[in-house]
Amino acid sequence: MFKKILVANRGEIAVRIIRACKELGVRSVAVHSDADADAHHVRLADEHLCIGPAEPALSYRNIPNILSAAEITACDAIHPGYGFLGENAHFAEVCESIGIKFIGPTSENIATMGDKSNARELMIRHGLPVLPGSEGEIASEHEAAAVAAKIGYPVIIKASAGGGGRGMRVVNKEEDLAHAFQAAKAEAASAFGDTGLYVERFFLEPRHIEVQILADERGRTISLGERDCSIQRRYQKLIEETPSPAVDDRLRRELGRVAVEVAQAVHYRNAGTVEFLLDKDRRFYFMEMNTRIQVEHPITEEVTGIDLVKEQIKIAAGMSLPWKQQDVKINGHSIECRINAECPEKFTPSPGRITRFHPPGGPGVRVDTAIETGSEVSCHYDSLIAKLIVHGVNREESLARMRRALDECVVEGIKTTLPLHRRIFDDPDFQKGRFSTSFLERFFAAYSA
Amino acid sequence: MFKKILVANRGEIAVRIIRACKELGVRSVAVHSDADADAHHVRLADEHLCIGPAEPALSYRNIPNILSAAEITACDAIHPGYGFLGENAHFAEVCESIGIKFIGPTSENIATMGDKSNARELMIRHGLPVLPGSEGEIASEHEAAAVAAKIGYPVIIKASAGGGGRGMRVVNKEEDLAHAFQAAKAEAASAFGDTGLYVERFFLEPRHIEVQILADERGRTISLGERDCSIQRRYQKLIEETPSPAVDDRLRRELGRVAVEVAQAVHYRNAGTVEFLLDKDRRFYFMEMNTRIQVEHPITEEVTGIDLVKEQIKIAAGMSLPWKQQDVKINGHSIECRINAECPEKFTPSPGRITRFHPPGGPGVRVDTAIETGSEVSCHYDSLIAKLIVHGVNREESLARMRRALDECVVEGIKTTLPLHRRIFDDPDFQKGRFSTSFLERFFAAYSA
Amino acid sequence: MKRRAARAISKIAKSAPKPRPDALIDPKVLQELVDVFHSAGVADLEVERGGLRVRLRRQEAVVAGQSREITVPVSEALRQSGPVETPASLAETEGLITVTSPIVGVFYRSASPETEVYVEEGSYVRKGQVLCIVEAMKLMNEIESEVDGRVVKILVENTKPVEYGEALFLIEPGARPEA
Amino acid sequence: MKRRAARAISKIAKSAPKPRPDALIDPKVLQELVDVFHSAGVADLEVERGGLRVRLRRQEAVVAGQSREITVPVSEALRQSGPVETPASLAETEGLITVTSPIVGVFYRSASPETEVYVEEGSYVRKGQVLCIVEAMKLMNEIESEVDGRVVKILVENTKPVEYGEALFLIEPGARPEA
Repeated sequence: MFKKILVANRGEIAVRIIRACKELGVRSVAVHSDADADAHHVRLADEHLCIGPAEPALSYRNIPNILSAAEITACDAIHPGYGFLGENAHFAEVCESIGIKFIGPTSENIATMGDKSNARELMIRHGLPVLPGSEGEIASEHEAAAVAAKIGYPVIIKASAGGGGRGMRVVNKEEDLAHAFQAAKAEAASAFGDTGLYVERFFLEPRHIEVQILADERGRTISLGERDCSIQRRYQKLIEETPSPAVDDRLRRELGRVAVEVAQAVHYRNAGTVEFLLDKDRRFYFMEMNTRIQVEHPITEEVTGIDLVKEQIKIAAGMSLPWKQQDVKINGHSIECRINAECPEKFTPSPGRITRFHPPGGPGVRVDTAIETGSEVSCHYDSLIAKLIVHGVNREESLARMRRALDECVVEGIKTTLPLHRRIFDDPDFQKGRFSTSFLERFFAAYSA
Repeated sequence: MFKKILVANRGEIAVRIIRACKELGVRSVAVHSDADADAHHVRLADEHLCIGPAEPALSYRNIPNILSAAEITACDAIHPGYGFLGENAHFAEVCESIGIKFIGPTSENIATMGDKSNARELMIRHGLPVLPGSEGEIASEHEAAAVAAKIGYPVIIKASAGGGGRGMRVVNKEEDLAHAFQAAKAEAASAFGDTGLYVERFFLEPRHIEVQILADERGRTISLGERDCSIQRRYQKLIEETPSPAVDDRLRRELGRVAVEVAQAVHYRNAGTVEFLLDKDRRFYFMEMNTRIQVEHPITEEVTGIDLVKEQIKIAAGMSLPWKQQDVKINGHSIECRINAECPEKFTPSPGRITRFHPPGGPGVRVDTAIETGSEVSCHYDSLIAKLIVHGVNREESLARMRRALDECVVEGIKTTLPLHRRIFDDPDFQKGRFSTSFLERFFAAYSA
Repeated sequence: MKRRAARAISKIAKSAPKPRPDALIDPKVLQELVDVFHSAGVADLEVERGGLRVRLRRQEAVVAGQSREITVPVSEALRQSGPVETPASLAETEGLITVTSPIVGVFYRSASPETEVYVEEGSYVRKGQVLCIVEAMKLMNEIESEVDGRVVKILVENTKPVEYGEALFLIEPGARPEA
Repeated sequence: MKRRAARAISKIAKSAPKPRPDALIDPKVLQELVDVFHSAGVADLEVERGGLRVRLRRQEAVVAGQSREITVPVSEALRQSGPVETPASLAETEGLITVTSPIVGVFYRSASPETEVYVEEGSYVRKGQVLCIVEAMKLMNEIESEVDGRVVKILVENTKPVEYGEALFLIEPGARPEA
């Protein structure tokens, strides 16, 4: 096992990783920006040091300072969390080259899966289900039109280097294609410095279903059930649950099998998430693989009883997975709400000082957060301030428990998405599990009507 | 299901009951003393009203005011929690007589089990294992000496109406018996107004093992595993865990079977706990039955996934238990630490204002509390301010998790038992699960040596 | 019965002594105000006179390490004495006596729907005279006046439920009918 | 590197200068108000007189929306500027310049163990002159002085690790060797 791990992140995920270190008896080093000198992750860690000013590019993304910090504190491993350097193949590679273990997949895994059209091609070669679309990148709008004619409208144009909805365009008919292609190209160029585009069939009312996998360094790979992340706004997830109301045992096994095949196709190591689109006829298609721990990992922990972050560390330290696939049992149902420091109607950030924070508690309630009363929410960073996670014997108990937890939760001094979450939990369609990725859009339309 | 439940308690257990009401969609009414006007249970409940001054006898034990409160708020049920009216047969009887459902066992159950020597006799009649001792109460020190000579020294003299260690005396040899008998009698008279005493064999280094049971109104009775409550100081439990390190599957089945027989012997209804003494040779003896929800109930909830307080309410509302004995599965391991507002060395109460409270969080951590930053801990009430509960895949993970949670937990402004808990978790014998009810005594002796 | 103990806000007019010409306010004067403020057990004090305005507000904040010094004993005492609402503090400043309910129950102004009310606003009462009934568990509990005086205000409507400590009447003690 | 960013406590000179006639308020008067305020244990104090209004509010009062106004700007500014330790605040009050580490690494006072140190306490330096090396990832980063002046204090021991923003030197700007 490692002696000391540097946690190259901040906020709730840094706290989460430090907790895992403590439970494993491994020392932890927090790094922080000037703005985070009093942050919770800094107080929790065994050691800490400042790595730069508030701007993420100069601190939490500052590879030289982070590696120096690891060196002078004699860390033998680095956990990148999500965001910042979470999926940075170069960073993983540098860590590998100087003998500091990067707790995550190989730099090659990250690079392969980071290039979306490349990953897609690879899946096709392995005979795995991908969305109908172009084979690799498309060079021109003419090529795009040919692909679209073959797979049928509507189609979606995506940036190969894409993420977070940027560089994406939905096209409903041929005459709109040329303009959309150019727009997506320009956006991709400015957002990612990479104009590579590809085309896929666009589905109405799909679900976003993702499967958590774990693979040890010997290649043993298991799936840990799915997460339904369909409640999202502009590709930002707001509520996640597991099991999905749309997935039965048979489909779960099938999803799990394919997710493991995806991982094995690239000799994947450590924790990862395979994202699928599930259409109305319960057919599913590979979308992409996230090569990091995800924000919503706790719901999988709740229903499997497996501590994913500790497993990441144990795998990176060379330990074998102690479970076979048949040992993984899904127990009950879990939901996560992401509480963001945002105006609940317009999603504009709401930084400031939290004058009162009262987290919910009691049975089946877990809170992952780095805030407390008096914390300052900085405009420099992500607006996620707390994750409320509940676990119940079934979806009904989970829903009632989350409704209760949302009512108990008090955040004063800034605006948060709490009121929005409460309203969603009152929605009959949501309660019945009838929703797709377009749920929130319709929800807002109905609410403002 | 009930329409509205009056919660006749305060502190964390009142909050716990209100949470259960919320998850069941039942309205809740908090009652409170003058001193608790701003208490957390008052803020959480749907309605609330003041029932008397700070002194418990005039408010939380004030039966007329509580029943009036139930009447004017149109409650159809009352949950008494633990302490106060939690095991008051008279109160349960009055509730029954005026048509307000008492959420708990029948008044007869409470009365039968409340008389310890009576309960013991009953168990003997049913052929259940009790501690070797007198049959019923003993009238004189001569009778006590005769019993002691038969069962062998050391023996313990106990008050029939006893609890909390009062009216108890351990006697090692015959010449000490007369004096101990008179002392126990005087103590029982002043503490309980009842001089009934009985004599039992006294065991060195026993474990306190109790079994949670649930019985519905049709009499279906199931056991939900044991709790090891051996870490106690003068009969006040400090740390509880389940499963017990001293109980294997076979012993667990045996304990569960006997606990169910005990309950059925008195036609027990609702939730209850059968307490056993487990000796070094793994023989167990019935001690008493607690006819209420217990402080340490959460650890059973964690490993079974069953919400005991919601089950209490559902049973009282006439619903059948949805589980058979074989449906009850014990999942992983759970520990509870009772954080008291007390000086950790001398256990003297430490009332005052809590200037900062930072509860632990993250995976496998549950906090049951009614305090927050700014809360006032009153000298009028119990010193329990928070229960930290952890759940892990096994005892090893549970221990590491609790150690981590204890480190994270911050209570400023008053003294608490947190430092003591941290020290106990560092103790090698405790870590190995090697302890008995005399653990803490020896621990303190070693510590102060 | 949804009911929150309201924070008493009382306005006190005190003749502030003349300040030194060079000072904004004489610290001694301010200290006196603070003392009055504390002993008054109010949440907010505002004094304005001749262009000088002073406002004091009770600390409600919770700051680590500071709260003990800040906590004002008076507010604690008030809280101990029950859910004091505006009438109670009025009573304090104007010398009125508040009759509170000693039990939880239903407030009745008369012995039965057919009989006359015990008292009206303006009624003169004698010590020991019944003011109302609070019914609890089918028992009619007569609430008596503890003083001779005049009923200034009846604070609860007939047949409404009352909690422990709830203010029922304001009595002006010692008042007698004019001869 | 076990290192807590100490809260900078800058000492404000107690000898308040005589107020200029155009001053907003006599500092002594204000100080008196503040003293009374602190010992009063109230949350809020407002004094208005002749067009001058002074309002004092306790820091960290946990009231939604108010905290920003209460926060004392100095401590806020200090926090923003990084883990400033006592030397930095000394610098503020005494006109010294603090040279901080722009990177994370190991502090060396000389180019190699064999060579002489770049500067000593008391050394006069020119703008652009190398003060030390901070080694990061095997790279030697020379840290230069941004001003002409005198090295008043060297704050870190040779070969010790330093974090970003850590104070390395105190320089008295403009100081020149006597002719």
